[in-house]
Amino acid sequence: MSGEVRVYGGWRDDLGLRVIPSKRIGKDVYEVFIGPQHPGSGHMRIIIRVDGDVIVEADPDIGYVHRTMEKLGEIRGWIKPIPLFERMAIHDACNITLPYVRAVEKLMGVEAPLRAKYLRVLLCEINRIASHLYGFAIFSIFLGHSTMYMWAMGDREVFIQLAEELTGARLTHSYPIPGGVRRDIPQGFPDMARRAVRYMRKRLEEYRKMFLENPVIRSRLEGVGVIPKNLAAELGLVGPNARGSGIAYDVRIIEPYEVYDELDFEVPVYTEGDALARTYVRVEEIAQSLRIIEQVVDWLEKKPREPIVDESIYKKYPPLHKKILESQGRAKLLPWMATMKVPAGAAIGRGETGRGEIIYYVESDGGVNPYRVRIVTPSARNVIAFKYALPGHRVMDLPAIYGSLDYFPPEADR
Amino acid sequence: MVEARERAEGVVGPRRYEEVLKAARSRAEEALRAVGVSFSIEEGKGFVDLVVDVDSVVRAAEALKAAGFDHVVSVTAVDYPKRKQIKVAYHVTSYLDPEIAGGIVGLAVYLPRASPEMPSLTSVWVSAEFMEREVYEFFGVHFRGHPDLRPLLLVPELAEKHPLRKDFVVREESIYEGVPERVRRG
Amino acid sequence: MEEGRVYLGNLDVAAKRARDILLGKIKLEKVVDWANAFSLWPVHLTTSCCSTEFAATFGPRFDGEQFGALPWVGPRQTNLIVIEGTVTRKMACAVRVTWEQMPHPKFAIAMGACALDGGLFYNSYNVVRPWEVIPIDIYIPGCPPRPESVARAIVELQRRIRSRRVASSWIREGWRPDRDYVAPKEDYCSWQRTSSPVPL
Amino acid sequence: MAVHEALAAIIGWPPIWQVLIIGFIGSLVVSIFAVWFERKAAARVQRRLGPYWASPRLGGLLHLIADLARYAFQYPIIPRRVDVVPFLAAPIAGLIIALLPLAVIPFTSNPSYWPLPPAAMEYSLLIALAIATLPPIFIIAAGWASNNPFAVIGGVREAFIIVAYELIAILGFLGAAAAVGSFNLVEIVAAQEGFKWLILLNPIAFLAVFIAIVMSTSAFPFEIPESEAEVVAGPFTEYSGILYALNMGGAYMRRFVLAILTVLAFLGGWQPLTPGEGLLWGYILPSIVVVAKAVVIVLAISFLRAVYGRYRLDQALDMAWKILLPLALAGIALGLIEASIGVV
Amino acid sequence: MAPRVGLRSLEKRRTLIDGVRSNIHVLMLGVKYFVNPRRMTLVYPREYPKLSEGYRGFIILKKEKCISCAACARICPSAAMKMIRVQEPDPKHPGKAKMKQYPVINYQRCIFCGYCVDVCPTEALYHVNYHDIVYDNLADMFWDLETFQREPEYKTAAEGRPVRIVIHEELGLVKVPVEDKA
Repeated sequence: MSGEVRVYGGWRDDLGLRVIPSKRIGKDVYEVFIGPQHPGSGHMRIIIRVDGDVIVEADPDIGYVHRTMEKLGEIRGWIKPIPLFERMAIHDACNITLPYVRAVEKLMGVEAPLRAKYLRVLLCEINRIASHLYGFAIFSIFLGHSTMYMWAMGDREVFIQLAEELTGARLTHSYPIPGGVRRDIPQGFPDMARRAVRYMRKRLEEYRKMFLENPVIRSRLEGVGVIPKNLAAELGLVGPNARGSGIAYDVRIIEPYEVYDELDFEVPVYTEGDALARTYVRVEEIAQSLRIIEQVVDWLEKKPREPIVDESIYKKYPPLHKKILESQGRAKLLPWMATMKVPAGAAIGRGETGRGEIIYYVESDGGVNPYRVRIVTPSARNVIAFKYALPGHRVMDLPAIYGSLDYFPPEADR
Repeated sequence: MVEARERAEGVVGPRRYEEVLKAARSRAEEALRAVGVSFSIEEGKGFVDLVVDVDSVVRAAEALKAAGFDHVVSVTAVDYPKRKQIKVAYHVTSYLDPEIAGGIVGLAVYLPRASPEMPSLTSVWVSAEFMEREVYEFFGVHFRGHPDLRPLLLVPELAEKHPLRKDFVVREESIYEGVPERVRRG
Repeated sequence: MEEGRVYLGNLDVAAKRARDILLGKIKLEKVVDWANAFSLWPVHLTTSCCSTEFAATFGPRFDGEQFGALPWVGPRQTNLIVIEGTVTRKMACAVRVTWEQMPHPKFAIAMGACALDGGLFYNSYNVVRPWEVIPIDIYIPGCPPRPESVARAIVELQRRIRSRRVASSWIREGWRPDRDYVAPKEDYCSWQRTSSPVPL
Repeated sequence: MAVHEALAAIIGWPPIWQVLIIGFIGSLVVSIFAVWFERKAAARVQRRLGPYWASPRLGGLLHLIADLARYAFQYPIIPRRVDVVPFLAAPIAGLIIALLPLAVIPFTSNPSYWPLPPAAMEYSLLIALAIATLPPIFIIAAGWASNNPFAVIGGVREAFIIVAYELIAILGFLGAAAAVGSFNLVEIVAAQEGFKWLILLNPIAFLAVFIAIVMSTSAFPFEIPESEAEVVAGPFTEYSGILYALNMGGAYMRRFVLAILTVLAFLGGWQPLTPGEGLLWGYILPSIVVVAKAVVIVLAISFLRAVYGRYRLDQALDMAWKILLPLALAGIALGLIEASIGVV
Repeated sequence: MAPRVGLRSLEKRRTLIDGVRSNIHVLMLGVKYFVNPRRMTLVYPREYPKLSEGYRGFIILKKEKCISCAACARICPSAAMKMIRVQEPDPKHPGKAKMKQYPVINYQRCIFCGYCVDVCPTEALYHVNYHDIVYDNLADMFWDLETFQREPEYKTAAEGRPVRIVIHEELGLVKVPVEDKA
């Protein structure tokens, strides 16, 4: 198919720029740019080759939010990259930074105290629920259901309020530090958390009626974007996209980090593999995270308030820092942490974020800065699904599949 | 009843991760020995790297794929200017085989830093396609046989500079510079 | 051209005369400013991760629509662009083209530390300062800023439009007296995307 | 006194009163109220406040005036690659044609204020339906003239939607006409005397007509031509300023006109009020009753935005052909059975 | 007690009656919320949320406590905290000036992560618990030493009533007016 490429409707904008909205490539095959400024594409551009209404080939053109995380990770020392890597997906802050901190702890041979581990799991589960609700909100805007966007955003504010009481910031807590966490739970936190959990359980029932059972939404999702089990395994999809296609894989079960092996919860796995199955996996995961939060809050309430920083750091605390840790529950940092050295070696830290498994390959040459930080985020591994799941569907299915994959470009572009 | 269903589905219970890693490592070593590929081992915390040389990497990859490692978790490239080498490691694991599900094994290759080039493994693992494009634009490693080797994240003129190499220096601001004049006078 | 035929003659001249009569004699300036202040519709351009807080601003708790701001679809129908976070080298072209496509009078809010001076990515090779790409009215510090900060920015922008008559001055003089127009130093859209070579 | 009579004569003249006053000014006010209700009802269902700060006491009604004024004073961009004449003509013509069905709809049983001669009144329902099918052509023209791929896709989708809902709307109205046995709207209204409204007697036909109206003016479950997620703003992507306001206003005005037609056919037009003599009792009050009922239908359609997502194009067409068409035919059958039994 | 994998599957094809029933469910739910919306909206300029004491808002310096150790400038992830050298009268022998260095903050880059407040050995930096301050030019955001010690002028407190947000089991978020006009 060499054929001459006739440019259809190309124009020289007043910027003097040759902007081509769509190129005619074949006999009746057009290349349409669903560009970065498009309600159906978020911060990326999908170039789809369309034959009539059916997508023949999709080429995701990402990199619009590439903020050079790996290069900056190599010049900022060991503590400063924690807020840096958190900016990849700020509504899932604890799950994104915890694997990096655990990789550094593996290299340093430091172990966080048990209370700090429970606090980390608490914030990770709150962020998982907030991340799923954010995914629901964007997904329902793609399907045109603005009420579900507002309900999901509203209920997400309840969990952001919890995180704000616990850490002092809405989204970007940078809560874990190598060796522990930065704050302990305030006074009225346990029953506030239980109220939030009971409220969310009632709301999940109304979500099912308004969104999952809604005839319009159900007809848009059933049988759309089907990814069979072996294709999902071949493509290496992660998180709810894999568990929606029948792959029983969750890092909290494979490598139970922190205290996940002491908690009682289930990982939902559906076998259909279509957009509806992925959505149901996320709804079930919200319900399971609520169970985890209840168990963690009960444990934290019973146990005494031990220091939330590792023994090797707590020994070096001057009396002022110890007093603040008791009174305000705030763990102070020590000045040598800005330029601390980590013994040489290479480690892989893994964690289960809301969107799937994130992996940090951290290599240190014993210096002040990490020698190499390689980050593979869940959305970076889900991008390939656009190229192999989209062809064959209609153009109107693009938002349904894009939303069901819960793809977040800043996290994919790193 | 739940346990029965788990076994039926062959789902990995929460065993200690070390056992899973040991099982994956032994499975990979047997696969490579069966194919007759010589490899050396590089230990890492939470994973293990099997270093092979360039021309036998495709055979090793097919052996690992047959042994049950069905997808690539990350194509990790590290630049060693002192040893004039670039290490490209394919960290692979398995979804469908419950014994080794989750255990990360790395298939590593050392390439000369001047003109790094190696055969693309996209034919063996489809999931490596986008990551190989990324390593191509950040490190300049040319993958022979890759279906469409184009820059993935960067603007074309930046992609030629291969930013993640150690000689592309990004300067860190010191704690005294960048203060405007009216503030410095205090 | 005699005085009498000016209405029949050139369309532009007639439009200018009508504009002078409308804006000059009849006090429509206040109406124009009031209308632009209370219907600032932000265009749907998410530049980076501050869009999470921008979405929370238009959620039910900090309802952005109470100020009349309704995130709308295309650049042609909106008059506010909110730069939500980092603008990378690739995204700068999209921001510039969207800004060019929006009809006058249009306003811009830079949201988040990344949009002010690069925030955490101040020395990254792929990050551009948005105030080099388009003229910006209100800056919001914070990473990400709280939804009240975004609501406070919308309220400040509304008061600025009504007190400094920005919208009507834009229509009368065709440019913004308070903000010198920023011409792009370098053309951010010079790079051309290489399309995938896989033939059909 | 002469001025008074002249004024009454002018207002009393059906085309002026129906097309200009009810049509243009009335539907403009109803459209603004419908958009305000749509945003406020959606805000209430979504547990938030909705437009508020422009006029706190009025609940934010002035926000709509602000939007209209902003669009009026915005700098209309006419892109270079656009075919200028149809680009400018399409929205304006679409708006005018949308109001034309009002010229043939009777608002009173008092023959002196009928818009058409009695002989032509026999087919007023058919004439009104015929004119009501014209506006979508101008939406397609708007999409085609703006030479933007999203606009073209939006315009072609509008063409698909017309094919689906046209037939169902006509069959639905025929269901009402079959029950009464004549195409004369005045007789249809007269036959619904004493709350024997056709919505109660022939609900199937009313449901078919209601869904057809929702489909024709792309209200929520079927907002496919201007669906944001795929085609940016459908046929109106390239329009800005007052042209965009005309386009969006046109959709709401068409909904108001079709609602008036439904009121006459199914909700007993000016029923509780029997029009007497003179301008006030014979013409103005009955038309106010009709407009009031039409506003209720328009607000009901606006409420759907708060609870529904958006159907895919082929699902909407399947639903139209596989579910609504049999429904409309059943409506006609029910109408004929009622006519034979003599219920009406 | 350990985590397990739960296999589930969606119910099968739905009949037309299910379609009609779920339509009615959706409309009833919509009308239920239309009648009683249980709003959670903050009418912003009139009510503003009074955040908890631990909230990480703007950062203020207590100059007398600062021992100019530059730990905060070193640990700042976005290089927003810079050190400037200031001539100061020497307390030990009067009449002679001594060079002392103090931190100044650049709110264009500050990400409010609170590392500087946590690393300061003498608690010289502290958080104010409000955050919504906007600027209309870039120069004002680089605070010099004087403005760094004054708490920024909080316009919202002057215009509105403070409100505390409480999580409620039934309504989600509830606004509780705070009596004292702090």
